[in-house]
Amino acid sequence: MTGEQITFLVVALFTLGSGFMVVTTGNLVHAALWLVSTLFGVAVTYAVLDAAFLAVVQVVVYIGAIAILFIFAVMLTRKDMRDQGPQMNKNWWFGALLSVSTFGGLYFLLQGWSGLSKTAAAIPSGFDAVAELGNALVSPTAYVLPFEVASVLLVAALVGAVYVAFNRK
Amino acid sequence: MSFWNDPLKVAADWLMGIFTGWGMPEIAAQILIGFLGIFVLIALLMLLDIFLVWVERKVVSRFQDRIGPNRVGPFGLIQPFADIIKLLIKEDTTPGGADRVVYNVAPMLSMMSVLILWAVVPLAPTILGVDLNIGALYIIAAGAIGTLSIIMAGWSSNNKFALIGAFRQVAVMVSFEVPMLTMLLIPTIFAGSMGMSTIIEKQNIWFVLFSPLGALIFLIAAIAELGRAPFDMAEGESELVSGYNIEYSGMKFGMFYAGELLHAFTFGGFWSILFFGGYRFFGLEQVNPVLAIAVIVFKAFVGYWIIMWVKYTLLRIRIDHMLAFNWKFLTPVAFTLLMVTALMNALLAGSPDWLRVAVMFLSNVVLAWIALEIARSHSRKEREKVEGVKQVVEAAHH
Amino acid sequence: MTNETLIWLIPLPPVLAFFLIVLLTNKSKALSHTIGVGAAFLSWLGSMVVFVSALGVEHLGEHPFESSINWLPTGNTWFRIGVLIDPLGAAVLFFVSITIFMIFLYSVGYHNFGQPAGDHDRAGLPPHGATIEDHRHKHAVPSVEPMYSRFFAFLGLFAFGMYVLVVSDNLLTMFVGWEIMGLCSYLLIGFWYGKESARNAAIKAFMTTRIGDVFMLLGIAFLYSATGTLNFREIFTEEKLHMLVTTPSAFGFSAAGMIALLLFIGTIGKSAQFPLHVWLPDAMEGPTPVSAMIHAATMVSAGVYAVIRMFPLLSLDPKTMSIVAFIGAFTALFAATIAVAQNDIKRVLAYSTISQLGFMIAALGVGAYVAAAFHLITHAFFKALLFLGSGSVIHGMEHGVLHTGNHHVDPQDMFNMGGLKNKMPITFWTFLIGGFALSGFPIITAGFWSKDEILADAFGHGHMAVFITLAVAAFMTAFYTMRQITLTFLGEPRTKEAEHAQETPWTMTAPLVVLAFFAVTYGWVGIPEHFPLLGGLVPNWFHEFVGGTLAEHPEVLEFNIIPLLTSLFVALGGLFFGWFVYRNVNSPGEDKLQIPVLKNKWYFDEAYDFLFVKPATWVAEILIYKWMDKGLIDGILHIFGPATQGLGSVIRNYIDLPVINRFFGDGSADVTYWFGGKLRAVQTGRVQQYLMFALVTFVLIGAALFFFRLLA
Amino acid sequence: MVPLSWYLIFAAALFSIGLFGVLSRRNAVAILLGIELMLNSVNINLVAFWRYGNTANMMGQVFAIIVFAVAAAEVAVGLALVISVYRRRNTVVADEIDMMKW
Repeated sequence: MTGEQITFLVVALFTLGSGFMVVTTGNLVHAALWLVSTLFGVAVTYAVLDAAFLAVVQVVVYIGAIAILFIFAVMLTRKDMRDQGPQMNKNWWFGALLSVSTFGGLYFLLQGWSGLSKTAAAIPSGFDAVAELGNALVSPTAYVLPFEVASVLLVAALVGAVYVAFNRK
Repeated sequence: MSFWNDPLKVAADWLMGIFTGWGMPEIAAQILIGFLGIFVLIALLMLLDIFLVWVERKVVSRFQDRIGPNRVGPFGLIQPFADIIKLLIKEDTTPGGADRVVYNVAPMLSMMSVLILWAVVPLAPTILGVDLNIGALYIIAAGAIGTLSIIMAGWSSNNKFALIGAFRQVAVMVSFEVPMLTMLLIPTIFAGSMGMSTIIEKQNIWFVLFSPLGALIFLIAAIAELGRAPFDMAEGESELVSGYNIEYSGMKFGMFYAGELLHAFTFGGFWSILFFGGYRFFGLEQVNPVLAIAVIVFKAFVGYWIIMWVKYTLLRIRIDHMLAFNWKFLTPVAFTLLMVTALMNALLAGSPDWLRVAVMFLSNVVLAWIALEIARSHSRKEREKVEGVKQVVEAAHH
Repeated sequence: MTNETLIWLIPLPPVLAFFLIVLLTNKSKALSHTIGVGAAFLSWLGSMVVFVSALGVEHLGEHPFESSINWLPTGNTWFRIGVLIDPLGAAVLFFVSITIFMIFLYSVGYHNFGQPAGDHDRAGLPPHGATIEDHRHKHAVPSVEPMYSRFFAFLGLFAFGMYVLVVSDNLLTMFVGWEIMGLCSYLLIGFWYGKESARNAAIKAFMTTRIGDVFMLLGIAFLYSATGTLNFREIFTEEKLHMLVTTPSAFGFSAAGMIALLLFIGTIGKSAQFPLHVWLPDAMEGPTPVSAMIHAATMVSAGVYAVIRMFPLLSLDPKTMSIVAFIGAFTALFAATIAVAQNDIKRVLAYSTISQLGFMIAALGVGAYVAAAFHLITHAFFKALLFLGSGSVIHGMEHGVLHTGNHHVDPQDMFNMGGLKNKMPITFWTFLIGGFALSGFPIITAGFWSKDEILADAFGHGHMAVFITLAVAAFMTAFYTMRQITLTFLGEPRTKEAEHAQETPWTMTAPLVVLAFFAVTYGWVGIPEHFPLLGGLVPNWFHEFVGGTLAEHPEVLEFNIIPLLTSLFVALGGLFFGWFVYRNVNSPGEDKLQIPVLKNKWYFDEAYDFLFVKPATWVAEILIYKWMDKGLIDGILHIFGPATQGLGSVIRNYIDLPVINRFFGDGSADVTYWFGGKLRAVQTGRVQQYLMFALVTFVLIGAALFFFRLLA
Repeated sequence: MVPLSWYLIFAAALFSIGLFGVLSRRNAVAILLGIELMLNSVNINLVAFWRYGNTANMMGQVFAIIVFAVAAAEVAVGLALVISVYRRRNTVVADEIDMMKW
């Protein structure tokens, strides 16, 4: 049990716990806040995986924008500030069953896969992940096309969202 | 002598010696030293914060043609301590029906969002918390946490004014993050890195000369981030009785308040780092880290003073005007500026400095001029529209 | 910037100007002509830089400026396009850029920039003039061209085409430029599309040149299939040329000869050689700058330039050479004869252009490579000068017309002029210089040297027939030139309009002066060494320079007195007679040479009309349309109709309705309906349940697959 | 040293939790929350594979970023839909939004 493993376990448990709260807690604003903590845990996981850039972007995009958006949405879609009634639909047990079976299936498949126990090689010294990522994102030989497609998607989503949510007087 | 060249390292080694001398494992010792460093930094920041309260009150009183705190101690220097004590011994109320946990977490987050910023601030060539190679983004990330704290505070205190204030504030912050991030990219383009220390080292010529417009937009976005006047609609006393932190009392309110002041000061510091060469001042920083710290603190104070100046000079802007100003004016200008700058930088790569400065500066000026012209014509149209309506209404009245 | 990059950039400004004007600045006349002239200036500047640095290079012929890029993937290789400036290209670029720039400048004045808009001008018609009123008495002034901006846009595109043609290093891009010019000539000749005649002229020019172009394209295709490349320097290598000579082709020509011939037909079309010359005189319907553009600077020169380019290929087959020589010489004489009888000042120049081009072609035919290039350039200068001069004259006449207000007077008819010498001095002197250059006035004018060189070459290479024909043609050239000058400038004004003609603005006269300068001086760069007295005073730079283009340097002929005397005689004699005969001829009636056959251009238009146009119309109208389409094909179709209908009804009643509809159609519908009724309970409209169904299915299928894989 | 399997199982667990949320929450916004969780678990996998595979090959991080973009788009559109549905039908309960049925 090395330090890294302890760190990982702590982070993972924290993340999973808050994730569980997200899907179970009755108060939706709390759910959104728990989502924030889950995402924060994921960001920490990225940091543990030496993907500092992704970690920060995770914080910026998810916590800074998406979570806030959720809170807004939660507050915009209720008449008063209380959540009335149960938060689970009537066949939630089936959903639980399915998700557990999904996890079981995934776990089962993972067992069958070799290279599970492989461990990470040390990052070569002087390897600037951010610069590499930047080059990969814009160099035509690499992923400029997916990148552009994603940007187009964002624009389309922006316009669509504005159009859909626009309140015609 | 060696201590003065690299105080952090010397101190760290000394402590490391002591702790290991006590038979503490290496790792633990390092962690402990790290915590100590953080603790010291935060303590100093808090002291500075207390001082800032005094500065703020003095400056505002000057602006409003008053004397300001002048009873307690010389020039009222002890006044803030008195305030602190007052805040500490005040009753710590929690409104009924408030969401206790969130309600109590919010102020901490608010303070934290400011304090973690200082992890990436290089005080001197050798004195900086951590040299993230994504420092610029880190600023925005911390801002995101601040946003979160505000909405938490607003929602949890179960008060419609607080909620409205929080909504407005968050809307403003989320929107103004966009031009701010864009402007953070401009020093990044020049320095070729997001790391604060790299950005400073690359500033043989202050980046403000390369991109005055960028510096200006950054300042505006920063003020909006801070929620200070003219963008302080969130806590408009007359309309919202001080906005999201209305229900807070005692030291919790104090944390919001101090957090805001320190935030302003911090952004003054970032402004100086990104555009005014940070701790660099004609090789002064090479002489001695202390001088470097003095330089950057001075620059930060200048930035802070400018922010105060704006705050106490300008009037409050209506919320929709704020957002419209951001989305319809500031953000497009910022994007255009970013494109222009990137293009220029690519075109002028390798050309002599004076040429780059000249071309960049001119392009900035031209862009600003065009933007202002467009804005002016648009506002003229708006005004005509409004006046047309007014005349119609008056005609109806008569 | 290296010369290569610069050469790449030379054609760009005009085309940019074209798009800018068409898309953005169409509204503003000032902006448009600023952009247009500015673009022309830029190209001129670039060309000058290239030209000067080309002068500096030793043996430019062996290693010219060239650079090329991959363009089209052809199989596993690339078709490369690029730019090439060798001595010939440099020399041509020189005059092309200058003349184009001058013409752009000239157009500003020609279209009356700065004058008020016309009272009843309409787009597509020449401006009729406007009446302005100052201190309460109104008088007519020329009015600005309604489609001013468009004109500059077209000119820009035209210039682009020419530059492309000059700098390109392969036949394909050259052909592209060639065709761009074809289009622009169509647009510009038909610029005043309101005029019936202009429309017809435009179509005629387009069609006629198209005939040549088709053959040229054939030639290019043949060349490419034979050699696998279109790059000049790659074609003109020893083994390629040898291969071309040795491979036979149709009509007893070698492949080289055939290709050369086909390309040459393209030239016949483009530079209006017999028998495709008919379009050029009609092209006079366009505005005068266009005439100058087409007849001097660009299009016709392009034809000759193409032949000169392909000279190494051309010179391989004696048959082709003789054909070329014949056509050239014949055209020279033939056009000259027509020119004698024309009264329209611009038509005379048009025919003289045809005949001068004939000179060049003939020169090439006799193998006088340098002489042809030389005459091409000098001719470009003085012909541009003459056209712009004539434009200036017409413009001055229009002033007169506006003054008298009598719009029935044709300002282009030389018999309405006369005595303009004092009215428009600058125009007169420049025109005089141009005319003398055209008729080869000895020693001073450029035309003399080039024409003399052609004659000398013809004589030296022993083509007597060609020599004599050209000599006669040269005589007539001088004759009708002098006739023109006499009728236009000398004597007394024959009409009130001529009396009130006046000098044109500086934008029109300045180009005249510049071109006049070149029309005189340019000849001195090509004085043969062995010329008596003058020979060797100035080194025969041109021969050295342009001759360097060819692989083996063309030898310098030894001097011979006969061609010299001939050219002296024909030039001076022609000029004298021209003046003598016409010094006091005042009306077409008194003109002895108004012979109908000449007047009507040897009835070529009528002949073509009878031979080609009418039969084509007949075939289309009567044979194809009436008989074939209406009678035969429609008749057959009309039979199909009822038959199909009957068959269709049978199928419908006995197969479709009972079997298909009843059984298959309704049956399947019923089945589907029944199933739908049973199944629709599944569609609850609840997203989450859908997702659950999907997941269950997914899990089941996945499990099944996994399971069986384990079994297998 | 943490073996790869831990990350994968962690991601799988997070995914299942999100799935549960998607399947069994009543509130449409909460369903979107679940979707966020699932997307994040995918991202964890991507980054983990990048780190444990050849770090010089940036594909993992690149696609993680693209997933960010997709998530942002999805949230924007999804919430817009929820809000407009709320405006018209005055409910955000997924089961009550079932006009699209027989």
